[in-house]
Amino acid sequence: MPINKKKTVDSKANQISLPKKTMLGLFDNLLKTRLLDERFRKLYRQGRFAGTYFSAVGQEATTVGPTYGLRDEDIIAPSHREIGANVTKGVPLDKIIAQVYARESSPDKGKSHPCHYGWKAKGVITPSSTLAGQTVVGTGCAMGFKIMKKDNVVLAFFGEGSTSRGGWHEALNYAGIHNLPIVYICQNNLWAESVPSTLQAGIEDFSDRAKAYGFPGITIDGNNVFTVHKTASEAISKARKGEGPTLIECKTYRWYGHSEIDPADYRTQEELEEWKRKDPLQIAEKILMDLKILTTTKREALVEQINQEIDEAIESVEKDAYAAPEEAYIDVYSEQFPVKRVDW
Amino acid sequence: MPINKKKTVDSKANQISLPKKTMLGLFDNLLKTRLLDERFRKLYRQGRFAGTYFSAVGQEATTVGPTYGLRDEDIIAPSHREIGANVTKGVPLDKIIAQVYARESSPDKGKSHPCHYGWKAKGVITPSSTLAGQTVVGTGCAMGFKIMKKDNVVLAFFGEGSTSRGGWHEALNYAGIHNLPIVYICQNNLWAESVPSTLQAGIEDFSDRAKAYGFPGITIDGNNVFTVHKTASEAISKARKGEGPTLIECKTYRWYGHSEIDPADYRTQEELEEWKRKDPLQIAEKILMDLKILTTTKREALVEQINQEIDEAIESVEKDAYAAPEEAYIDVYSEQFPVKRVDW
Amino acid sequence: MKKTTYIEGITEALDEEMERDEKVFLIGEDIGIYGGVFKATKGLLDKYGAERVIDSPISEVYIAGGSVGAAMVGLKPVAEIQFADFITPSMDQIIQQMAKMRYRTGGQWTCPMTIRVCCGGDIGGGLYHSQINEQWFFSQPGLVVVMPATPYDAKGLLKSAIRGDDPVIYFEHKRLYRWIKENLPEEDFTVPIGKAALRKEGSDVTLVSYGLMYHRSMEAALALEKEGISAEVIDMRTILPWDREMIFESVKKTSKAVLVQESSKTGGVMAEISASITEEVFDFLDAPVARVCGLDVPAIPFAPPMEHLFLPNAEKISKAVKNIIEY
Amino acid sequence: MKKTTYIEGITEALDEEMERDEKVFLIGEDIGIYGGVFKATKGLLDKYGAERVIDSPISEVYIAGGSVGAAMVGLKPVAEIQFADFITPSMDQIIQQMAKMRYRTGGQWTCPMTIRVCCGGDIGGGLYHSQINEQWFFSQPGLVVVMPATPYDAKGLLKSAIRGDDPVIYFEHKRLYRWIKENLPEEDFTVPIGKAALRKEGSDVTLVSYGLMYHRSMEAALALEKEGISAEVIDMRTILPWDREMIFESVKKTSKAVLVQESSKTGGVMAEISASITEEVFDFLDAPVARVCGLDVPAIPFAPPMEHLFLPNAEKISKAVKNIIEY
Ligand SMILES: Cc1ncc(C[n+]2csc(CCOP(=O)(O)OP(=O)(O)O)c2C)c(N)n1
Ligand SMILES: Cc1ncc(C[n+]2csc(CCOP(=O)(O)OP(=O)(O)O)c2C)c(N)n1
Ligand SMILES: [Mg+2]
Ligand SMILES: [Mg+2]
Repeated sequence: MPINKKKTVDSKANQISLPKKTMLGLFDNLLKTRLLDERFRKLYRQGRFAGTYFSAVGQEATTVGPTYGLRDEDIIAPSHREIGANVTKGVPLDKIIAQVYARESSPDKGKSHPCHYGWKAKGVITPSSTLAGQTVVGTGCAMGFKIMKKDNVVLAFFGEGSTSRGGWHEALNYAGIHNLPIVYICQNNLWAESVPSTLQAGIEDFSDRAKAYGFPGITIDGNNVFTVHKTASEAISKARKGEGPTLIECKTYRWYGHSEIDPADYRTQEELEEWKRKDPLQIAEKILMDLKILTTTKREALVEQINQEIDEAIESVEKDAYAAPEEAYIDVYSEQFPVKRVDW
Repeated sequence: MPINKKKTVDSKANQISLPKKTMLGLFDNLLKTRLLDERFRKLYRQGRFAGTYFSAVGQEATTVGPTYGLRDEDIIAPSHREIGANVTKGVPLDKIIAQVYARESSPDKGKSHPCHYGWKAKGVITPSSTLAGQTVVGTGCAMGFKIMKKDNVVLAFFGEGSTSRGGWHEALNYAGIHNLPIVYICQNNLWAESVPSTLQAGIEDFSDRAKAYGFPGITIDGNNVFTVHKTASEAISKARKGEGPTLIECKTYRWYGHSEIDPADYRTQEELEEWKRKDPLQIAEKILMDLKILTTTKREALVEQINQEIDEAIESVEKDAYAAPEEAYIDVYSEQFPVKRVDW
Repeated sequence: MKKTTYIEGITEALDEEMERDEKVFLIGEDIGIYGGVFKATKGLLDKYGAERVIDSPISEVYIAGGSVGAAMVGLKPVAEIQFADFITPSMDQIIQQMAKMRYRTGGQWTCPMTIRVCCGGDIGGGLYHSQINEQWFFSQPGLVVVMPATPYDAKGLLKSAIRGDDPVIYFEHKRLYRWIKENLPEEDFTVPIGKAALRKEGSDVTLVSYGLMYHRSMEAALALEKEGISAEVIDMRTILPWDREMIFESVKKTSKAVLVQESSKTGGVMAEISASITEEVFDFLDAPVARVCGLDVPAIPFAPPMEHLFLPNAEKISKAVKNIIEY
Repeated sequence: MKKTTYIEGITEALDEEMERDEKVFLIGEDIGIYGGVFKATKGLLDKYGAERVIDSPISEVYIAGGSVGAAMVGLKPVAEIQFADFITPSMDQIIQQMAKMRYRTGGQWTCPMTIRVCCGGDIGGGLYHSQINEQWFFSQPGLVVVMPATPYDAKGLLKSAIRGDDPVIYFEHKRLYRWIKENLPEEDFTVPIGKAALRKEGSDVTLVSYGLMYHRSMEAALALEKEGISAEVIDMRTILPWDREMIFESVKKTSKAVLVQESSKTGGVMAEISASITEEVFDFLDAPVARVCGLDVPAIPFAPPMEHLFLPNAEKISKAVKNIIEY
């Protein structure tokens, strides 16, 4: 089995030139994602919602970076760790929170599962739990855009573990043949639940998978939101122009367990500490402060403002009820085929 | 869509040094495969057996070459065009013919489908029709050998079209992680039924697919049986020593339709003619004659002898009957669970 | 009116719907230049171009799942699975995406698409070219499942499937492709999904079936007629959601039912029809509901004598009818 | 004797069989260092090493199909599918390879392997962590399908599955993992495949079920007892091939049957049991066979009120029993 030597991907972010507004916008979404995610973890521990919770803390730059600047009509094909894509795409906080709380006010009416966020108005597909499932469906959306000659794009997100799935292969292969307008973002956080990336593939860089499909694969530092944004934006405009797909592997790390019930004791404390030192939020903050775009005061104000938004949204969602049980019969089919109800 | 420029793979066979016995053995199997295959086509047109027939004429070197020299315990994981692997692995002619005729004397008792040859005594898996199905199962056989610490190997055969399947990806990915004792032979005959290889993948050389799995991929001239044998043998001994899998892409061509009912009018006459000039049998013959290993007389004698063997085998198989209808109830389960018979 | 085969009915439906609605497109293996392995899509590539008649790679996962995505952004995909035997790799996308899209998204996203599945035996296809597997989809709420038995229904049901807002698995029986011809109206028509067809009235027993088995049932009914047994023959056409009313009404009248199914007996569609008849019209039954089905073996074996033993036919159906008539 | 949970029964069976037969190995996601997401394989990596306890990549096609290959060359694979919801990608390998290997090769190659499938609802798992989908396998001859309801059976059936010569789909219900404890014998034992368990004798009605629903049925039976209704309770244990005799004998005695199933009603296993009861013991029936099943919606919704509505429970079962008792 080949050893996955942790190749350090140099962050050249200081050289990355992005408009000030973009940099602040990215930071804002990064911060919002972090604060909301940590809040969810706390709420879960307090037993305020049922089920489970998948934190993305530590790897937010991989979802915030590519999503920032997309159009409403562009599609996000997510998996289970894409809270950052939802925040950045502009899904309202109360929709995101209602989803986790499975309330009637959730876009899915409480039918799915926490962290399976989605909102059609902003082009985010409510995912299934089947890994890489939305990679296949998202590729189909891109095929649709191509057939309709629309210049929308699709961003498909997945972990490195999900690239072992057959459907993933079929989707990327198809996109390669037809030069579809899609960008594939692999969040390589080194682990798939308890399974290390060395047991997912005999390669070190998952971007090498693209070589099988005839389109570019790039490996980047996934913890620098500016690098991620820049790389993804270039791929997105290529895709929008009909020049085909790109696979971008973002090297990153999740700080907490796979879900909140996972103590994550399959990995070492050193590994965790090493990655915590590469906190995407702090990296972004430092760059902005160095560039004098951000000050501590401004940051504090931002934190306060976001927390207040979160407080208000939670308060409102917690007042919402679960859907009535009979909601179970709704949306099975179109109105043409109502479901027979059981009398019990 | 990338154009599949037909890269000519130079045949360096004249420089290939192989023992004389090996060269003659390869030629013998190549010839036998060709004669049997052309005979089957004729028998099919005469309506002597039911169903259909998949000819491999034109691409026999891709199956004869790798199989020659294997042990009985080594496994062949075939698809539908591997008559050459069966002949070369030593499956008796009457077993092969009985399979096509679906007689009771067929190893599968007439249950499967013509060209789904297999015989356990020689390690050939009777295939399903689901493309790349045996690639997955064959990889599992290799996993089994590794677990049992046996130094047997597996040869998995498939067309370029079959590499688009998800299961194919999962199998090769697994083999790459665990360095399994398996060699994957891709018979790239440019077409999958009517679909050109340019619509199967955005790459020209299907051996590039191996880059996604971390083991070597090689593209060779699939019409020179000596090149194929040499390349495959090296990969096989590597695999046997526990040094992991190889993907070998053999560029080749099928002369006739996908099956006997296909007029193959989706391709040009020129393309066909070009490839007929690269007839694997003639290439081998010329090399052997140049090397003075073969003479026309010897060849004639060989043809006669093989034809006689074929005649005898056909005569004997044609006397065999179909299995009784009640054979349908057999081999559903082990004896523990007999199938309830219907009274009709 | 013109004489049309079942497969021509399919081709015409595809052609007319593609003409009518530019959102309709086709994807599948060998459907383009080859026109489909059975020629169901013949001529459509020339007429509509490669963007709307897509020769897919050998990727049944993508054919199903990619179509789901295209449907979500506003197209009307008609995907083809070349043989029902090869739908197993699509199960993930059909069950977890296609059938559940509307439900799991709270009705935000829908999945108006059709998968044409070429299926069935009695053509010497052997283990891997004779399967149907309709029972898997029948047990998945969210899917619509149809199987026409006639050219008229082949055309009309396919049109309804394409025009509808729900995901449809459309089984087409390859034994029927060129077997029967029927006069079809020149003008546009559809066949409603969810409605069975009462093909023959009768008073002694109700025969329920679909696809090829409808024809075997009708053959049996005609033979029984000569022996003085009057069989009512229902062709279900839609398998899910099925026409409960027509079947129950018929059984109320005849008090006896024989259900005929090509696939293996255990766990098949007719188990549900039988169980439901028992549940709903038990008091009307004069004899146990009988089933005539394919054998409980892994699939249809290739060699002709075994295939013959596997498949229900008129004779076996008649025998079952007489058994319960004499009950 | 020692108090053992259902999941401990599974772990013990795996451990003892691995100890007994070095041909037994495990493959699945997170089964190694993590010991399985529910800890069913805890400790086994340490004890048997990474060659026999294989942490697989996220490759459900390979987990099933690779195991088929390993079985063919002489091993005894025990594969794990982490959630039944994720068995859809394995369908191709299960249906086309595993179930048909013996048949299509004329008995040359066999496939002695087990797939453990963690399944079921009532744990707040939502649409994609509550499925079972047992009906697909039930309708595929060549497969053996079991679902234990008790720790004793969990252990004994898994041992039989591993020791047998047939391919087995072993459903383990996650709601039962830690709910019930039972005293298990210290010595080696197995539970025969194909035999149901008569859990409670009764004279008024027969309750048939398996898995979690067996417990709901027993709860109903105990409650009904207090109201003077005597229910016989059968736990099927093996779903395919099922114990026809025990069920028919019981119905002959009680003349009434209520069949309970967690999965959606239409096309489920209980449709077959109902149809078969009608076919075989019609004359003994005093009322229509009734089914109490999951709702006909795409899967179990997440929010608690909807999950509650979806699932059969003791109350709903009792109501159905009273309905047919009063028939
Ligand atoms: C098809 C499928 N198999 C297994 C699972 C169970 N599962 C959920 S998340 C996960 C690990 C995913 O790893 P990766 O793709 O790397 O994403 P990450 O969780 O690391 O973000 C697994 C195995 C699933 N949801 N779907
Ligand atoms: C899963 C699956 N899908 C479709 C088919 C139908 N089919 C049989 S052979 C074939 C083409 C195979 O092409 P390739 O793999 O290149 O092999 P070749 O026939 O060229 O040798 C197709 C599509 C099948 N047998 N299995
Ligand atoms: Mg990961
Ligand atoms: Mg080919």
